[in-house]
Amino acid sequence: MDRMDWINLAYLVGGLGFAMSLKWMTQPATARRGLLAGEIGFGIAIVATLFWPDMTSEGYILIAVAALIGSAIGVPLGVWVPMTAMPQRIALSHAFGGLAAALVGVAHFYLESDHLSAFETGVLGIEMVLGFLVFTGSLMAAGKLQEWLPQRPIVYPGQNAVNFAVLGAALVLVIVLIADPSLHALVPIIAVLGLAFGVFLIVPIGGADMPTVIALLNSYAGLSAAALGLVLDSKLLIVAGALDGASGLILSIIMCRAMNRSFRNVLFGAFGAVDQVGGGEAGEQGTYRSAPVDEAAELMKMARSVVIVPGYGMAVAQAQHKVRELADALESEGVEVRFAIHPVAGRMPGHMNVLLAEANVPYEQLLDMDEINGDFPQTDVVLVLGANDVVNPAARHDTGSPIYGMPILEVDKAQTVFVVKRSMRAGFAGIENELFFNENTSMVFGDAKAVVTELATEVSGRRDAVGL
Amino acid sequence: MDRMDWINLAYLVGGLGFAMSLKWMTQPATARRGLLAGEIGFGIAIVATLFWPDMTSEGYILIAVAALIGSAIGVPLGVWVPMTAMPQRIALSHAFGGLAAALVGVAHFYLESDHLSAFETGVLGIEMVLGFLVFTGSLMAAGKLQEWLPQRPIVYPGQNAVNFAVLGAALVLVIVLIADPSLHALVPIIAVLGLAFGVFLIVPIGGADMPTVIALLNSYAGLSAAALGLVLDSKLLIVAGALDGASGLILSIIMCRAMNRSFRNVLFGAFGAVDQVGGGEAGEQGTYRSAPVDEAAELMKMARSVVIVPGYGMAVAQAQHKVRELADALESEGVEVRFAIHPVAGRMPGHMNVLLAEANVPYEQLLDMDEINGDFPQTDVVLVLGANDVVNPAARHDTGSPIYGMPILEVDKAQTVFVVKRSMRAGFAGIENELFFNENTSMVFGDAKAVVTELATEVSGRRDAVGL
Amino acid sequence: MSADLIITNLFIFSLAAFVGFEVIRRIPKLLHTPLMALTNALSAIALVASIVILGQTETTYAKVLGFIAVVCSTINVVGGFIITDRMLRMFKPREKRPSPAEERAAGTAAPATTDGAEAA
Amino acid sequence: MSADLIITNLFIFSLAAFVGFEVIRRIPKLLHTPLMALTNALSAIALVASIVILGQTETTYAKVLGFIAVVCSTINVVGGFIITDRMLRMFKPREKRPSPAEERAAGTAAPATTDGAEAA
Ligand SMILES: NC(=O)c1ccc[n+]([C@@H]2O[C@H](COP(=O)([O-])OP(=O)(O)OC[C@H]3O[C@@H](n4cnc5c(N)ncnc54)[C@H](OP(=O)(O)O)[C@@H]3O)[C@@H](O)[C@H]2O)c1
Ligand SMILES: NC(=O)c1ccc[n+]([C@@H]2O[C@H](COP(=O)([O-])OP(=O)(O)OC[C@H]3O[C@@H](n4cnc5c(N)ncnc54)[C@H](OP(=O)(O)O)[C@@H]3O)[C@@H](O)[C@H]2O)c1
Repeated sequence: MDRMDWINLAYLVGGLGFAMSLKWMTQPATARRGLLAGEIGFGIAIVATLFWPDMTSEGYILIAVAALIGSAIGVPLGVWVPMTAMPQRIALSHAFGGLAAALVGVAHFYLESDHLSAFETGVLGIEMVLGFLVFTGSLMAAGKLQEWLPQRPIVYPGQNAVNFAVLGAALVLVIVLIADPSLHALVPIIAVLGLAFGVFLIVPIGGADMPTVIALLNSYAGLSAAALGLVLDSKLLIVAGALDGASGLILSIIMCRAMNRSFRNVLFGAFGAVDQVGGGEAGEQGTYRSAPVDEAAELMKMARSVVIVPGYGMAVAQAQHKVRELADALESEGVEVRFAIHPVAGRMPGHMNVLLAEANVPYEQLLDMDEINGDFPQTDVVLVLGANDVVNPAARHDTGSPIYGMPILEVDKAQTVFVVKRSMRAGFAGIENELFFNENTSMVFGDAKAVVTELATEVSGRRDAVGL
Repeated sequence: MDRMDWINLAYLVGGLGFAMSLKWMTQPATARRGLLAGEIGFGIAIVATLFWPDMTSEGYILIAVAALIGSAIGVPLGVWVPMTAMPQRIALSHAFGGLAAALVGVAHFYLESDHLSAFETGVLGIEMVLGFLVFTGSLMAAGKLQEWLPQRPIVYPGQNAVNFAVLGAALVLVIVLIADPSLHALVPIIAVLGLAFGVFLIVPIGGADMPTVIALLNSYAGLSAAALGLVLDSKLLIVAGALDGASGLILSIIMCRAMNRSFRNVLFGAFGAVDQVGGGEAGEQGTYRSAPVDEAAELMKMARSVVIVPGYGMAVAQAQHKVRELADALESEGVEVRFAIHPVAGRMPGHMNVLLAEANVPYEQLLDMDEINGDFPQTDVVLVLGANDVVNPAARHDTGSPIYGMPILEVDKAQTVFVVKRSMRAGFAGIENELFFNENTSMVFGDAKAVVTELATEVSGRRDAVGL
Repeated sequence: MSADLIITNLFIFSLAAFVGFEVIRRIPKLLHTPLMALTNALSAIALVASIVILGQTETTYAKVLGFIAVVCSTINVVGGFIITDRMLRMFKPREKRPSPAEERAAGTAAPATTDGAEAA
Repeated sequence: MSADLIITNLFIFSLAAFVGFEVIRRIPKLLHTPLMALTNALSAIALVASIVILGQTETTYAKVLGFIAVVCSTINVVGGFIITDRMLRMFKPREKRPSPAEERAAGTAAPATTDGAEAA
C-alpha cells in the first residue's frame, strides 16, 4: 500500500463517519454523537489530504492562510448568527459551498483540459453550471430572507422561457466544450450563464418559498460535489455529495408536502400568480373584533387550558423568551399551557422547535399538529402568536385558495382565539385569513414581543387581585 | 466502453435491484414489488454474465445442463416443501449456497494460485473455511430440525476447546498457504477442517436454537459471498453478500433478543447446560387439572372474547386450517376471536404469521405480544395451542430459569386457560411450565389438530342446543 | 490486485452493509420468514461467479467444481424465489381495510412525527 | 478515466444516495434545522479537493481559484459544525423523563411491530 492507498483508506473511514453521523441524527438522544461522528470523519479526511503526494511547501503555507481566513469568517458566522436568521445563514453557506465546488471545477478543467475525456469534460461542465447557479441562487435567497431584496416574487411574461433559454445556452456550450476542450474561452461564458441562471431562478419566487428553494439548492450543491468527486475520482466527495443531495431533496419534498405545493409550483412562480389573485390586504370580508391586551390576559388566566400557536411573527419579533415567561406565569396560575407546532410554521422546518428550545421551553410542551388538533374543541383559549397561514381555515374548504389542502392547526374550533399580529396584513401566502373574522376570534394588534411581555406582566402581576 | 464495462453496468443495476428489493420488503403492501425487483436484478445480472468474454461453447452447454439440473431440483423444493418445514428448507439452501461459494473459491484458487497476492490468498482461504462450515453446519441444522438428528444438544467436556482447535488449525493452514500458495495440497485439508468445524459447531446446540443458528449461518454465507466478490473484484457479489450478511445478523439478533439469549449463550451450548438443570419432565410442582374437550368447547362458546395462542405444537400438528375453522365457528356464535402471536412462537421468526396466513386467517386478527398483553385480564378464555415457553410465567419472576427475562404472553392473567398439548412434556427450553399448574388452567391432552377439529365440531355442532 | 481496488471494494462493502442494516432493521416480523427465503435467493448470486468459471475453464476439476456450484446456486435461486412468492401470496390481504400489518409497516415508513403522535 | 472506474464510482454514488434517503427520511422534524446545518458542514468536504489543488499547483490562476475555494469551504465547515452544535445544545432535555421528541425518534427506530402496536 503506497501513500495514496492510505489516504483513500482514510477517506473510506471519513465517508463512513458521515453516514453514521446522519444515522445518529435520526434521534435527539444520539444527535450529538452524530455531530461528533461527522466532525471526526471530516477531521480524518482533512488530515489525510495534507499528506497528499507532491504538495509544495508554498502550497502548505497558502492552505494554512486560507484556512485561517476561512475560520476567521466562519467562527463568527457560527457563533453570532441569531437562531432567527438561520435560513439566511444556511442559504449563505450554500452559496460558499457552490462557489467552492465551481471554482475547483474550473481550476481542474484548466489544469487538465488537454487530457480530459469527453465524459469528464461533460461532468465538469455540468458541475460548474450547478456550482455557479447554487452560488448566485443561494445569495438571492439569503437576500430575500434578510429582506435586503424584495420578498415579493417578481414575475414577467415569458419569464420561464428566458430562464430555460439561459440554462439551455449554458448546456449547449458545455456540449461544444466536450467537442473541443481546447476552447478555454467558453468556461467563463458558461460560468456567467450559470451565475445568471441562479439569479433568474430565484427572482420569480416569493421570499417565503425560500426555505424550500434553499433545500433544493442544497441538493444541487450535493450533486455538484458528487459530480466533482466523479471527475476527481474521489469516493469521499461522491459519498458526501450523495448524502447531501439526498438530504436536500428530502427536506424540500417534506416542505412542499406540508405546504401542499408541488415543485413545479414552487420553482416556476405559481405563487407569484396567486399573489395577484389573493391580494395582500384583507378586510373586505366582514368585520373583525380587536381586543385590548388585558382582556386577553384576564381570559387566559381564568382558563383551564391554553394553547399557544407560534408562527413566523414570533421569530421576527424574537418573542420566544417572553413567550416562555408568559407560559410559566400561566402555569403558576394553574393553567395548562401547551404549544401547537405546525410543521411549516416559521420559515424553515423545525423553526419553532429551535426557537422555543432556545428559550428553554421543555419540549414535552411542544405538540405536533397531529397530536394537538383533536384537542382544540376542549381548549378554552388559543393564543395565535404571529402565525397566519398555518391557522387559515380556508385551507380546509376554499378550493380556490393557494393553500387549499394544506393541513392546518384547527384553532377556529377552540372556545376563544386571540390573534397577536401587527396589522391585518396577510402572511406569506399573501391571502386573507377568515379566522380573523370569526366571532370567537379577537385581534390583539402589536409587535409579538411587546404584546407577550405585557401579557406576562398582566398575568403574573394581578395574581393577588384574583384569588384562586 | 468495452464489453466488460457493459457487464459491470448490468451488475450495478442488479445490485441496486437487490437493495430496492429489500427496501420494498419492509411493508407487506410493497413486498411483492420487492420480490419482483429482486428477480429482475438477478435476471439482468445473469444475462449479462452470459456475455462474459471468451466463454467456450462447451462452457455454455455445461452451464445450460447445470442450470437445468438445478431448476429440476429447485422447483420441486420450492413448490412442494410445506410451510411447516420452512426452517429446514432454508437451512438446506444455505448449505447449497455455502457449498457453491466454497467450491468457486477452491476453483479460483487452483486456477490463479500462481498469481494471487497474499491478500487474495488470505481472503480466499477464509472464504473457503466459511463456505464449507456453512455447508455442513446448515446440513446439521436442517437434520436437527427435521429430527433426522437428535434435537437435544450433545455436550462433552472440553467441547469448545476442540471446536476452536479445529477452527484454529484451519486458519493456521490458511496463513501457511498465504506464505506459500504453491502448497495446493493444503486446500483439501482446509476444506475438511472447515467441514468438520461446521459439524462440531452445531452438535452442542439444541434443535430449538437452530433458527437462530440458521440466521447466523446465513450471515456467514453472506460474508463468504462478499469475500469471494472481493477476490474476484465483483461488486455485485460484494453488495449481495453484504446485504445477505446484514440480514442474517439482524435476524439472529432479533431472535436472541426475543428469547433473551446472548450469542455466546446460543453458540457455546449454554442451553445444553441448562437442559441438565431444568430437566425435561415436569410434574413435581403441585397438581394440574385435565379437562375434556367438550368442556373447553362449552366455555369458549359461552365466552365473550377468546384469544388463541398458537405455538410450535400447532406447526408440528399442521393444525392451522382447523384452527381457522374453529375461529369461524366461534365468531358465528358471536364470540370475539383473536390470535396472540409471540415473536418467537414456533421455530422461526414470523412462523405463526405464515402458517395462519396460509390458513387464510385475516391478519387483522393476528395481534403482536405488545398489542394483546394488556387485554388478557379482560379475556374470558385463552386457548394455548401447542405453545409452551412463550406463555411460561417463570420468565417473569424465576431468575434461575433459562428463559428468565424473555417477554411472554401473559395468558395466566386471563379468566380461564385451556392448554392443548400431547403431554406434560417441556417445550424447547426444556423447563416445566408453572402455568399448567395454575387453578384457572386446564390441560386438554392430545394432538393439536385432533383436539381443534373436535372443538370446531363441538362448537358449531351444538349451535341449536344453546339458543343465543 | 491493487490496494486501491481493494479499498474501493471495501468502500462498496461497507456502504452496502449500511444499507442492509438500515433497511432490514425495519422489516416487520410478519415478513421475516419471506425475507429469509428472499435473501436466500439473492445470495445465490454467487451463480455469476460459477457461471464464469464453468464457461471459461478448460481444466477438468475446475469444470467439475464449477458445475456443482452452478447446480447448487440454481437450486437456491429458483427455490428461493418460488418460496418467497408462495409466502407473499398468502399475505395478500383478503379485505380492503388495511391490515394491522400494513398499518404497522406504514407506521414505520411514515414520517417520524406520525409515530411520535402515537408514541406520545 | 476508464469506464470501469466511472461505473465503480456510480456504484458508490447510488449506494450512498440510497443510504442518504433511507436515513434522512427518518429524521424527525425537530432535527431538520440542525440537519441542514450539519449537511452544510459535511458537504464542505469539497475542501479536500481545493486543498490538493492549492497545495500542488504552480500556476497562478489555479492558486487564486484554489485559495478562494479553501476559504469558502473552511467557512462552511467551521460555521456549520458550530451552528449544529449550538442548536443541539438547545435540545438537551432539561428533565429526566423522555421528551415526546425522543419518544418519537425512539418510536421510529423501534422494531416495526412496536410502531404497529401504536398504529393499530
Ligand atoms: N416552515 C417552513 O419550512 C416553511 C418553508 C417555506 C414556506 N413556509 C411558509 O411560511 C408560512 C408560515 O406560516 P406562519 O403562520 O408561521 O407565518 P405567516 O403565515 O407568514 O404569517 C406570519 C404573520 O406574523 C405576523 N408578524 C410578522 N412580524 C410580526 C411581529 N414582529 N409581531 C407580530 N406579528 C408579526 C405577520 O402579520 P403582520 O404583518 O400583520 O404582523 C404575518 O401575518 C406558511 O405559509 C408556510 O407555508 C414555511
Ligand atoms: N420463533 C423463533 O424464531 C424461534 C427461534 C429459536 C427458538 N425458538 C424457541 O422456540 C420456542 C417456541 O415456543 P413455543 O411455545 O411456540 O413452542 P415450545 O415452547 O417449543 O412448546 C411447544 C409445545 O407444543 C407441544 N406440541 C408439540 N407437538 C405437538 C402436537 N403435535 N400437538 C400438540 N402439541 C404439541 C409440545 O408439548 P408436548 O410435547 O407435550 O405435545 C411443546 O411443549 C421458544 O422457546 C423460542 O425461544 C423460537
